[in-house]
Amino acid sequence: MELTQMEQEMLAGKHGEGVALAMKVQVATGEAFGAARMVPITRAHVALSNQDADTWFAEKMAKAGAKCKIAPTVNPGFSLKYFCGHCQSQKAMTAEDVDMMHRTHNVYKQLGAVLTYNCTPYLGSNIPQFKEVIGFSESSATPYVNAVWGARSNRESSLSALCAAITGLVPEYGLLLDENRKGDILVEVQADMDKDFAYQMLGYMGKKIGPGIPVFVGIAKRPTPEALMNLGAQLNTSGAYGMYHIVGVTPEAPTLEAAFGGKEPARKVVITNQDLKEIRDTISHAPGRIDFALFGCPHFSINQIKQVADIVQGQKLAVDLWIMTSANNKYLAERMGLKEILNAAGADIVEETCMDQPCWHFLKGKVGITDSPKLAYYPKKRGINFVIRDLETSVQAALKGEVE
Amino acid sequence: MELTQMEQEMLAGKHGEGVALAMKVQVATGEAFGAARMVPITRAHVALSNQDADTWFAEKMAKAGAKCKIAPTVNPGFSLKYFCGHCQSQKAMTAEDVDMMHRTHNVYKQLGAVLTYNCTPYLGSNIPQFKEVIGFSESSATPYVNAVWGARSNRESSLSALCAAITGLVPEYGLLLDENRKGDILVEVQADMDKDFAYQMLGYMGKKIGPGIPVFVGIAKRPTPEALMNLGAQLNTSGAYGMYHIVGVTPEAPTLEAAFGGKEPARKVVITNQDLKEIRDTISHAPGRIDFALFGCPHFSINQIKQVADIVQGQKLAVDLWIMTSANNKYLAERMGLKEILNAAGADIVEETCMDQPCWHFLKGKVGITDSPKLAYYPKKRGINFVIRDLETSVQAALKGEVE
Amino acid sequence: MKDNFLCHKLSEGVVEGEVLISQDDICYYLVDPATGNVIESGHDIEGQSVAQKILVFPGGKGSSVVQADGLFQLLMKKNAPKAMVIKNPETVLVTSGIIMEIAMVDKVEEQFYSSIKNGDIVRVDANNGEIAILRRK
Amino acid sequence: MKDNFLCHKLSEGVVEGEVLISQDDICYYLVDPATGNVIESGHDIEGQSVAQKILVFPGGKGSSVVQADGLFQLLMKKNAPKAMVIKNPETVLVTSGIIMEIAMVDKVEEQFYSSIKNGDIVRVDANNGEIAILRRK
Ligand code: F3S
Ligand code: F3S
Repeated sequence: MELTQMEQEMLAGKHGEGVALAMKVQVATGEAFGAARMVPITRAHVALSNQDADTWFAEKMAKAGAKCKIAPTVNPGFSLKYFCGHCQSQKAMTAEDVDMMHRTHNVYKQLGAVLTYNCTPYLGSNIPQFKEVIGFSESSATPYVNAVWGARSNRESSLSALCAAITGLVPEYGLLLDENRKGDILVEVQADMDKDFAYQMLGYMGKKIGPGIPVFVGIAKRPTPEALMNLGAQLNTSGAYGMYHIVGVTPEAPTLEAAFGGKEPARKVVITNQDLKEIRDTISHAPGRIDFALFGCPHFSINQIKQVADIVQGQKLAVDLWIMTSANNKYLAERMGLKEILNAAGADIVEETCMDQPCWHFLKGKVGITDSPKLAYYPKKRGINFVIRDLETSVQAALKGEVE
Repeated sequence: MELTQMEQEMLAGKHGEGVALAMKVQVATGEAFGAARMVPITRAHVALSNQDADTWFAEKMAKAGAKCKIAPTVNPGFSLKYFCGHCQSQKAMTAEDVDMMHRTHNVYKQLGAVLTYNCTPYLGSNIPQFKEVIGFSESSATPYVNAVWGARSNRESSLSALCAAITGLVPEYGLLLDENRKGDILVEVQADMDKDFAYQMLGYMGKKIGPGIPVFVGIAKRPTPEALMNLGAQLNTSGAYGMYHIVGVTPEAPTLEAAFGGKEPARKVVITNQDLKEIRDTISHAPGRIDFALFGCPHFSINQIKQVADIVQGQKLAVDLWIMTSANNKYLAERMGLKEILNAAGADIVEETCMDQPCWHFLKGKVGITDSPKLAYYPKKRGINFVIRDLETSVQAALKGEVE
Repeated sequence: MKDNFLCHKLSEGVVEGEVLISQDDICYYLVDPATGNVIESGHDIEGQSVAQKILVFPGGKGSSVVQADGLFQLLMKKNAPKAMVIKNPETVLVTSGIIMEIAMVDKVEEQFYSSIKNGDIVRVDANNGEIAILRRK
Repeated sequence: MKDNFLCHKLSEGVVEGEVLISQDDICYYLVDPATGNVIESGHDIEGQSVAQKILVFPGGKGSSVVQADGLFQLLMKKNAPKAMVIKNPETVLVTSGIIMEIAMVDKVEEQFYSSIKNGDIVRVDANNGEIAILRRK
């Protein structure tokens, strides 16, 4: 890689040890991918996880004196305020769990991050412009910023995104270069994409779609932001995708030709209603009685919160129901009267919390219902199983305590 | 105009009086502009003003039973929470002023709006996709959503945007049609656009630029979101613009040819450093002693709040300094430790408040400093005058109590 | 001299009144509701009243909010113009006119502009797309 | 039979160890840190341990967060693979490897894949872009 004078100085430690460490990682990455140079970024999102690797690395950086040159937004850990008052959860958490969240908070504050604790920055707090070069981690975020906003980001890890925030640079390779943003796989969607939930299932077809950049055709109606959030989140649960095209919708795919950059598709895949139904049944726990409902992986939008409130209004839930979202959406829901409706039904809004956190350990051994395969995927490890259904069916199930 | 069966029924009152009234306004508007049909929208922003016309019309709608089909985000009035505790402001406000804000809040809640009370939805709470058809009011918002996001919105008034939110439709004319989005005026920017403030002044050149769609060339570096916010806000203070292009930056202007759609520019304008300096001196109050500083018209971003905090950190302000922003940015500033820094210096963050509201009447007869010509423009009427300088100079002036 | 001119309806209404011409765009917020006087400093009709006039001007300017509110305030005080004859229609001004039921037209025959002066009495029939000069000053 | 193969360095390191081949993409979060055993149900090496192996697989999958954390947990328990030989490098896996100092290569000569089986002992020299089969099972 060719480095500028300034970049060489950064690597050599003239701007502090933290910057040097970040540069070292980024130069090695650039060399692994054959990047010719480093380029400046104007935004970053760090998918902090409040888990060991991440906090270890952030503390290593902070100790080395690093400060973010580009203040990144960050993912959620769990809300100390919300969970430390709830005795079920409190009993299931260890002192280390609570301490870890404090450590995470303190180190990211010290590094100068924008402490959004939200995993859908691409819907609100951190939205790039067309062709803006950025460093985004968080699996649902990179496809969204690339495909929907037309920005340029590689699929950074939380660690490499933190390096980018610190140096203000990224190695130029992969999705930063126009020629690597063209489609590889033609995905003909014959399934009815009438609900946002259909995009959860479409996204979960990673095994059938295979590696490369998918180009979706056959999607007649512009998908909602929530549908596109679902698509990106699940694509990266079932595989690893930093980019896709939807012909006629995403800005780099006005036509099929533009999406493929004139190339022939390397592969063609057809997705039918049957495929979507089969994948749902494969990944879903068997229907029957449920113990709770959990939504918001990725974090629910205010529209989704309203959808749930509209369904439960004036009724009583048979089981607990939680919606994870940003602090701002919780605030808006309160002001708009939605929180009152939800609380009256026995549901609650949980701010700034990820489902893959120790605060949910109290659900161990239980069966929940959710609309998100990603939400269902990780907690298996902790012995929490989920029936997967569309949002409306899930909420109805929570009203009854069971699902067919 | 040709209306569908459904639209005719809406107009005829079959979906309630509120919908019928909204349709009547929209059809008349469509006919005034030669629209062929109505088209559905997927987002709306209502620039509620907490002023008579607006609240009168919203209440008229609510009384007629209207509900928003597309829940719009809304502009700020003033924060009852913030100002009703501050005796200076309280003394200057009348009971009617306070009552008006309650009325505004209640009617928009009843209509089903997303109560964001923020005038920069295009930076966070309500961001359209490329080519999404939407109904946005708020003068700084329409150029931003059209130019920067490549969405399709006419420059709605708060009243017509509310109609659009209620019907879920807009008449198709003007900027909704590709052929009307092409540039008219070539604006060659020879001035140094090195600070976000330069875009305030560039935007204020409306008289020189004249009516039409400006195409800016000569802007080398991608402007920040704050710069583009400034540009749009001031373009609509000095004139009426729903769209612009910046060649090489905005998505519909990859090249000069694309920006003009192959046409010749109807007019050419050159903007120099001298122009920007002259306009500043024309609109600015004479330098000297100042009584206060006020920022956030449009609402400040978290980055701008951080810029101010970085300047005042560890110092004491000679005069009051307020920053207007969203409740969410205030929350983030608090969590990030920026609010503490600002408060220690004697500055404060005011949430969900517009500068053109009665809560500021206590400043009557005083001279302030600000970075925004729009902020300075309207309060003249209330006998509040402003020196206009770039942000850093303004904050430094607030530290000293005067400006050269 | 020609007295009748074709034009295009923006907002319905049929009214008669006295002409007031402005070469500058207008922001109704900088018009005093109590008098109808333009208070924007440097405006070419600064100090003159738009109340009950047939206001002939290029178009609107200023934030969408204040434009509608300004017009509404004038209307409440009965100091709004009777009709607006404009050149550059845009949504903010036009929808405000429609909602507040003030006659408004554009696309007037070019000759109209050289035929009128302040104080002339004209009749604007937006519904039929006609302006007639009734009396010259 | 050929024993030496060219490859391309992703993350530096020179190590020897036993081959474990997976045809499926791997998410390290669904690998038990205490044993190195893959616990993802339906995965083609479910129940087998990646600990101290030269792990040959197509690429990573799963959220960027959990990929890095999973690998870190394995590393802390000394149950991480010694090296990763992959086909589809992506940033998440590669930067995790670099930061955690685990040797990683891609672009191995195609013949390599038909020459090896589970249990073979190989030497991965990422620095010089070489893999050698030292002992076949
Ligand atoms: S970060 Fe968000 S996307 Fe799911 S795994 Fe955690 S809630
Ligand atoms: S709405 Fe916002 S842009 Fe200024 S005039 Fe009010 S603060």
